[in-house]
Amino acid sequence: MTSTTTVAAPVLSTHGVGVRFQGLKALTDVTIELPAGTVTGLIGPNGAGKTTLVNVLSGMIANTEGEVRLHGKAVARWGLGRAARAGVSRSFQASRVFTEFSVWENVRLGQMNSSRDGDPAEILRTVDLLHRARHLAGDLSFGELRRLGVAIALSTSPEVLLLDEPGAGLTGGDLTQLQTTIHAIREQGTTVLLVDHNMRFLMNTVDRVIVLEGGCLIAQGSPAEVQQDPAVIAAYLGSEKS
Amino acid sequence: MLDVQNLTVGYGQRAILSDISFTVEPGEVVAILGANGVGKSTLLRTLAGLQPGLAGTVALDGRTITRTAAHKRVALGLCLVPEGQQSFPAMSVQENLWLGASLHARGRSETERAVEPVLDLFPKLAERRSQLAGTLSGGERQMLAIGRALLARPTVLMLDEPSHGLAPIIVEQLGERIAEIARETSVLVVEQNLAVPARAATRVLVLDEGRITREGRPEEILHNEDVIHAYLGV
Amino acid sequence: MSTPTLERPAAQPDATAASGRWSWLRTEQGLTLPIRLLIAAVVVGIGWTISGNATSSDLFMLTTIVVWALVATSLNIMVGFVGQLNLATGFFFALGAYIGVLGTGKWEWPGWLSMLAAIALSAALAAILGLVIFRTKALYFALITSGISLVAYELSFAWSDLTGGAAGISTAGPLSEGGIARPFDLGIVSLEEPEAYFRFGLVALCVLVVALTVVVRRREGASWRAVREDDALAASIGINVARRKRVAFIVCSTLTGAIGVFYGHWAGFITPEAFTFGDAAFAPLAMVVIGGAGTFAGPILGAVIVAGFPELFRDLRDYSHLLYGGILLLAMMLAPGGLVGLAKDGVRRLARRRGQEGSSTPAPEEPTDPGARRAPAGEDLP
Amino acid sequence: ACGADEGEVVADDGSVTIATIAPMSGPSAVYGESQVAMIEHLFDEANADGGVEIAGEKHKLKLKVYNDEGTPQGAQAVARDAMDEGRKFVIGPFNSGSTSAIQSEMAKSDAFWLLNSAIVDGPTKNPNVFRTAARIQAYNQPTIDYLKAHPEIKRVATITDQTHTAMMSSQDQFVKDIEALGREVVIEQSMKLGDTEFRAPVSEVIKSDVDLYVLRVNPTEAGLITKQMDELGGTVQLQWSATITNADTKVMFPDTSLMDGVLRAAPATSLDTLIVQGNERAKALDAELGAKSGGYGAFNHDAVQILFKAFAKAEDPSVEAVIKAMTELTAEDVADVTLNTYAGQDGGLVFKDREVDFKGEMAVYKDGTGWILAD
Amino acid sequence: MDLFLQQCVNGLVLGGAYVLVALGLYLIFSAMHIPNFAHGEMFALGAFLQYMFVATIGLPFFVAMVCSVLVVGAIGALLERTVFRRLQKISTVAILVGSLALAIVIQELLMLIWGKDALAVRAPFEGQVELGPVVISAYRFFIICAVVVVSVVLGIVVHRTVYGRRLRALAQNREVASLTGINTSLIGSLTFAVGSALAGLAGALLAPTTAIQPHMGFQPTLIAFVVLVVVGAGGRMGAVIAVGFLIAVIETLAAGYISNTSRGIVVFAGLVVFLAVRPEGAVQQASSTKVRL
Ligand SMILES: Nc1ncnc2c1ncn2[C@@H]1O[C@H](COP(=O)(O)OP(=O)(O)OP(=O)(O)O)[C@@H](O)[C@H]1O
Ligand SMILES: Nc1ncnc2c1ncn2[C@@H]1O[C@H](COP(=O)(O)OP(=O)(O)OP(=O)(O)O)[C@@H](O)[C@H]1O
Ligand SMILES: CC(C)C[C@H](N)C(=O)O
Ligand SMILES: [Mg+2]
Ligand SMILES: [Mg+2]
Repeated sequence: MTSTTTVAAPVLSTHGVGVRFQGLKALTDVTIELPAGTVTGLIGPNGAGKTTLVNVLSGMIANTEGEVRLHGKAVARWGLGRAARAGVSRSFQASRVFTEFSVWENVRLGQMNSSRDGDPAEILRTVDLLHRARHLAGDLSFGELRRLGVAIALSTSPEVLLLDEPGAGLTGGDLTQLQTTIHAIREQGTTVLLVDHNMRFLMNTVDRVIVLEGGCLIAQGSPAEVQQDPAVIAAYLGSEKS
Repeated sequence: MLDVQNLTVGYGQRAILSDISFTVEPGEVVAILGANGVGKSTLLRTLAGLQPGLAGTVALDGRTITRTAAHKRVALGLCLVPEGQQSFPAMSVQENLWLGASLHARGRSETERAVEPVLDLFPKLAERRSQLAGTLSGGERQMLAIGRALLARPTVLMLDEPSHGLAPIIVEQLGERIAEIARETSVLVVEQNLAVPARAATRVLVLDEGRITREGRPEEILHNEDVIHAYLGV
Repeated sequence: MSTPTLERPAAQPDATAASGRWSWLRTEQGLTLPIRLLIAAVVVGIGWTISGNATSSDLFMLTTIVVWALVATSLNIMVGFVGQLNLATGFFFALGAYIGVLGTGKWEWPGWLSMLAAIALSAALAAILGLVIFRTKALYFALITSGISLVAYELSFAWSDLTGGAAGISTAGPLSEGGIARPFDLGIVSLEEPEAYFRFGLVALCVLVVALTVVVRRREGASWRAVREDDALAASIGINVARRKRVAFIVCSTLTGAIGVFYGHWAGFITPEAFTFGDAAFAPLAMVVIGGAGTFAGPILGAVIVAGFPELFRDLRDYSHLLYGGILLLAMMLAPGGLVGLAKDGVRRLARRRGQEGSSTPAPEEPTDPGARRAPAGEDLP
Repeated sequence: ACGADEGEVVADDGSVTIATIAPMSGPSAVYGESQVAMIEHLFDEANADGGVEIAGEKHKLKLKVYNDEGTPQGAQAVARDAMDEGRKFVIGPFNSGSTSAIQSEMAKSDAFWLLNSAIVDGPTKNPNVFRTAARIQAYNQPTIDYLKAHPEIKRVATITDQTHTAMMSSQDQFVKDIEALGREVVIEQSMKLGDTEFRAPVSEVIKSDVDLYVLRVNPTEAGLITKQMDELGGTVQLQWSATITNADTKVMFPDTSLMDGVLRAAPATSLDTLIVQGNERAKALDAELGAKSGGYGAFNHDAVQILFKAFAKAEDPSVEAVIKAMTELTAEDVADVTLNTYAGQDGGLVFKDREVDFKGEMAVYKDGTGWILAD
Repeated sequence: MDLFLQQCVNGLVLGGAYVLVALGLYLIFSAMHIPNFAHGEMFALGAFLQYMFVATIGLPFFVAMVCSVLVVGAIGALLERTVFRRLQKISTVAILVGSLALAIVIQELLMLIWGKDALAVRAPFEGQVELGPVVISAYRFFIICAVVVVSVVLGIVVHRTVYGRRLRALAQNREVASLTGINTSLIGSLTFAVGSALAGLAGALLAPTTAIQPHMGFQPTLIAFVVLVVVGAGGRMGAVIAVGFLIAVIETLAAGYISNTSRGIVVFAGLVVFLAVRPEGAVQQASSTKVRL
């Protein structure tokens, strides 16, 4: 694993971002950077604010404090659509696909608004869904749905890809496949943020890890460093570190 | 306790599970393993009465409940925590829990007392007591769902992927807690995260192509090469 | 993973390079454009012949159906393809009808000028309304658009200086001076006889449907359908959801306004009672839903039922509405996907039965629709 | 299409089919039913007598009812039906809205149209459309006359149903006429069909010290206004312009004393006032039709009788001949068959520009008796 | 000033009807997500039954009222089991269209049974109450009081009792509700029965003050939907009551001070503007974070 940071400029970053839901602070003063061409892991206890951070980065919800920067410039009127068109794409914690379109069409829909017009077959192959291309997305099984969700996000040829628990509910073989996919797109220069609770999977996949707790950034560094961090062990990992 | 005989379930014409038979004895923790889409959830949903079976019988404490409505099965002590971290989103955490307790507790103070142990079990929920369930994080909602089911005082508790979306430390505690619960309650748990069955299960069933293909003690099954390969990966 | 079974014709992964950029969307309903045009031509031909020797009351009914089929087809853009419960139809239909009748009857404009005015005004108003109404969702959207239609209805009473109020107005000019309805002068054609109206309406309907079949398979239509299915997901792949909705609303409303102009001239006399909530806003929605939202034949079938049946049953007097309401209710309860959906199901079931006769062993267990059963109650009001 | 051959008035079997367009379903179906009941009754009478005389020959009459549901669109649909089926004589439509909607069809058709109740201006501009119903002045003039006789009434308020187009269009003239008498019209209100809530306008009237409140609305609404006036403790003198039969009053008012002293300015469209005046024919009709004669019983009766008279005078059984005969009918000709008295115009003719001159009158409701002529 | 007060009171009187109809609809909608456009027909049915029991059968007014309410409730439950349960499985649009079709059917049946004339029932007591400058009929005053009492009772039931909590649970997740031991089928029918009975009660109460005719339910249904939307699905019972009265007062003031025919425009234009400003109703639903697309 090439974990040492090859000081790349951050593609997407947050500066002092805070999110408040009627009195409850879900995120407090979070400053992170996603260096170009790396896979960053985002972990933290339940309710730490991981999904909220992904939502802010992808424009889905508005941050109440701080700013999100794309290539160093603060984004304005950020929204899901605008973010996607600017190259920041995401998958959803509960998988979402266009159920009434075929798997193939789902990918084509994803490509519709991107400048690059890649081969859908290639994308489907990376998530091992090519053999299902003709099927309605609504007919897929749970695991396939999750992979299609990733494929849709991929199909927009994003510069930054935000994956919220893509591995949840997947069995071992599928996880290996997912890992391969993530590494493949990193090689193509895509920057990835990965949220997952499966430590074995996550730590083997990412270059860097960011840890949130209670809405605050408590640690970041290489997987090895973070796994040794006592605060992280206490708050999150427990004895199960692998 | 729970006795399932020759159960066949399907959607429309298509059978998903065929001829499943197994029993859960008091104090047992039975874990069911199986690949995505083999029908684990379908099995639990059928046992809970949400999904009609095509053939076969289900009995609880010697009483046939094959045709009993879902809510009556709960009253009889058969409880399911469904997958997908479900809650009553527009009610507060505590109202969600009160509802779970309303089967046995009467009156406000009694209800509040009944809820206490669950809040102790998941302190995170105690913090969020009056927050609307719909605004909880995924993991918090999962805790809420489990807590609500516990309040119904089940004799057989069914958990569909309880560790889904939970942080490792919570999963660890969950395993312990399940072992604890099993002292009074039988548990039937569907899992993909092997940590839970490894810690708590007394017996493991493997579901494949609509049938039970393996059955045994966790140390036998979980150390089987094929199973490790299929479930752990990476 | 199980072997794929080919249940429905779907995408051809290998054929993309050869046929044009959007060919991949030509997958679901596979009729090619020439065949669609041919069908349209045949329909027009049949209509033309029929109208030649139909009685004027039959023609009246047929034209009624065509008018509402046009409205329902336009509405289908919003309801069927973009998935928004639009009930503002009544507003734009009334707007067009009043502009048309006032134009010819009061201001003595040529028909095409009224038509242009109605189109421009509808488009402008739809664009303005489009800025606010999409802030609402689901039932709230249905109600804000209902409100718009209801205001139009109430206004057509209250603004009686212009609309003639409950007394109505006519293309014949002031009715108190006698008067025969004036023709609808469209520049190239001038419609006067009932047949002419019917033929013109029928051609317009065919053109609209064919055009829609084309649009729906293009980028715009694909975006609409993506928005219908999941707007957050659609946005996350870069579709400008707000703009797509607004465009669809403007298209739908402008078409409805234009049809209103046609209707006003054909009827020759209108009163606010033609634009009640039930008749002008709700009925088109019922047509779309009963026929089958998101299909091309659905709204037309729906118009036949919703607009045609009351005419057919009129002689039953006391029982006519009862029968009509009963049929609507039953259709809704028994054909969830609309009549077109019902037909498709039937065909599919037949095909499956035939398929099963062929193979002796049951088909491999194919996971179907795991998404459907997970939808938690109450989360997705359309 | 059944019935007579196209173009022929008399069918092969020697019968003549008359069409009537009326609301047989929908909110105004009561009117349609009574219209049809009266026409049927008179046709039966005539047929029992061997048929109605047309140009010296007796013909059996058949009635064909077209249901316009009381809506403009419905009228457009059935008017076309009637013309398709070759109808040459049409009574109706009942409602003004329906009548306006098919004015164009009337003008284009070669049929003879007889408006028996609709009071809109316009249709009778066409040479084949006659009206036996009163003109709007029959509803307005009695008020003016009454005001002349009652100088104590100083302040007047009106509420008008927008659906009554003739009332709406005569509103300005009506107000002018009242003000010409030196009285003040303090409030002019309007309402919409289907309104049931009148507390706001009624309160306004009560608080404005009005002496006479003129309700130019349908009976249902007039009834509600009357009740709500009572509820709000108001004692303003009410005047209806709508006809309601004595029988219907009992249905609408569980407590008919509320109606005591209410005025009504209208022609005698129903049988009631005539019965009180001792009209034998009206009594007989009432005995046979009862509630079915409805609020327009007298009107419908007279329309059919006038048509019969014109049939009798026609030179041949054609539409043109009937039109000619109709034009030439004198008041004397019809005096013995109609319930109401039709004044002669232009040297005794019933019709001038195809309209009758038909006076309204002021009636008053006496609890226990019903409508009687007011002084 | 007197007139203004009088008009406000007139509005409250009208509001009584709106509130009762809206409360029933609110109950059904928020518990079962059924936008029932045939709800107004339950109102009409209540009035017709009241007419039947009082005028035809001759029962005392308040006995008749109890009977009407029970019958309407039973019919509501029956409709839930036969029609709505099925429609609900299809889609919200199906409920919308289906319930309007049902409304037509019920109206026509009412017309077949009771004819086309407007009917009336005699109020159980007469006389006026004078409150300072304002006059209100004793019976109307009674209606307002009855509405307030019924609303308060209902509010307590829904927000303070186990039944109410179960009801809301059902609304939010039917399946999990049954897994929590709630008899969803029973509660569903019961709720529909109670909701319908409320509309029936409104009909029976208002029978002496309005024209009883088959189409009388349409306007109250529309207003009830307006109330529902303004309050929002997350709103509270108290808000339904307040908004119901408020709309009626606004409507009455518009009728009194602008013109009688402007009342509809004011209410519906108000609705459009309101929704444009507050797309989720007055009470923002806390559970849904605003998603930016
Ligand atoms: N709309 C909201 N209103 C109030 N609180 C909210 C809202 N959305 C989220 N929260 C709270 O914000 C916190 C962070 O939630 P978030 O979903 O980001 O957690 P997470 O890190 O993704 O957790 P998990 O691993 O369980 O998915 C949680 O405590 C949650 O209860
Ligand atoms: N409502 C339904 N209609 C038709 N098919 C269904 C339905 N629900 C589930 N299925 C199918 O039944 C099979 C079993 O589904 P089930 O949810 O029980 O699997 P599972 O073992 O729980 O999988 P996972 O691990 O992904 O949760 C799958 O193929 C699924 O696609
Ligand atoms: C005299 C009128 C009240 C009769 C008829 N209803 C009309 O519309 O004109
Ligand atoms: Mg999360
Ligand atoms: Mg499952």
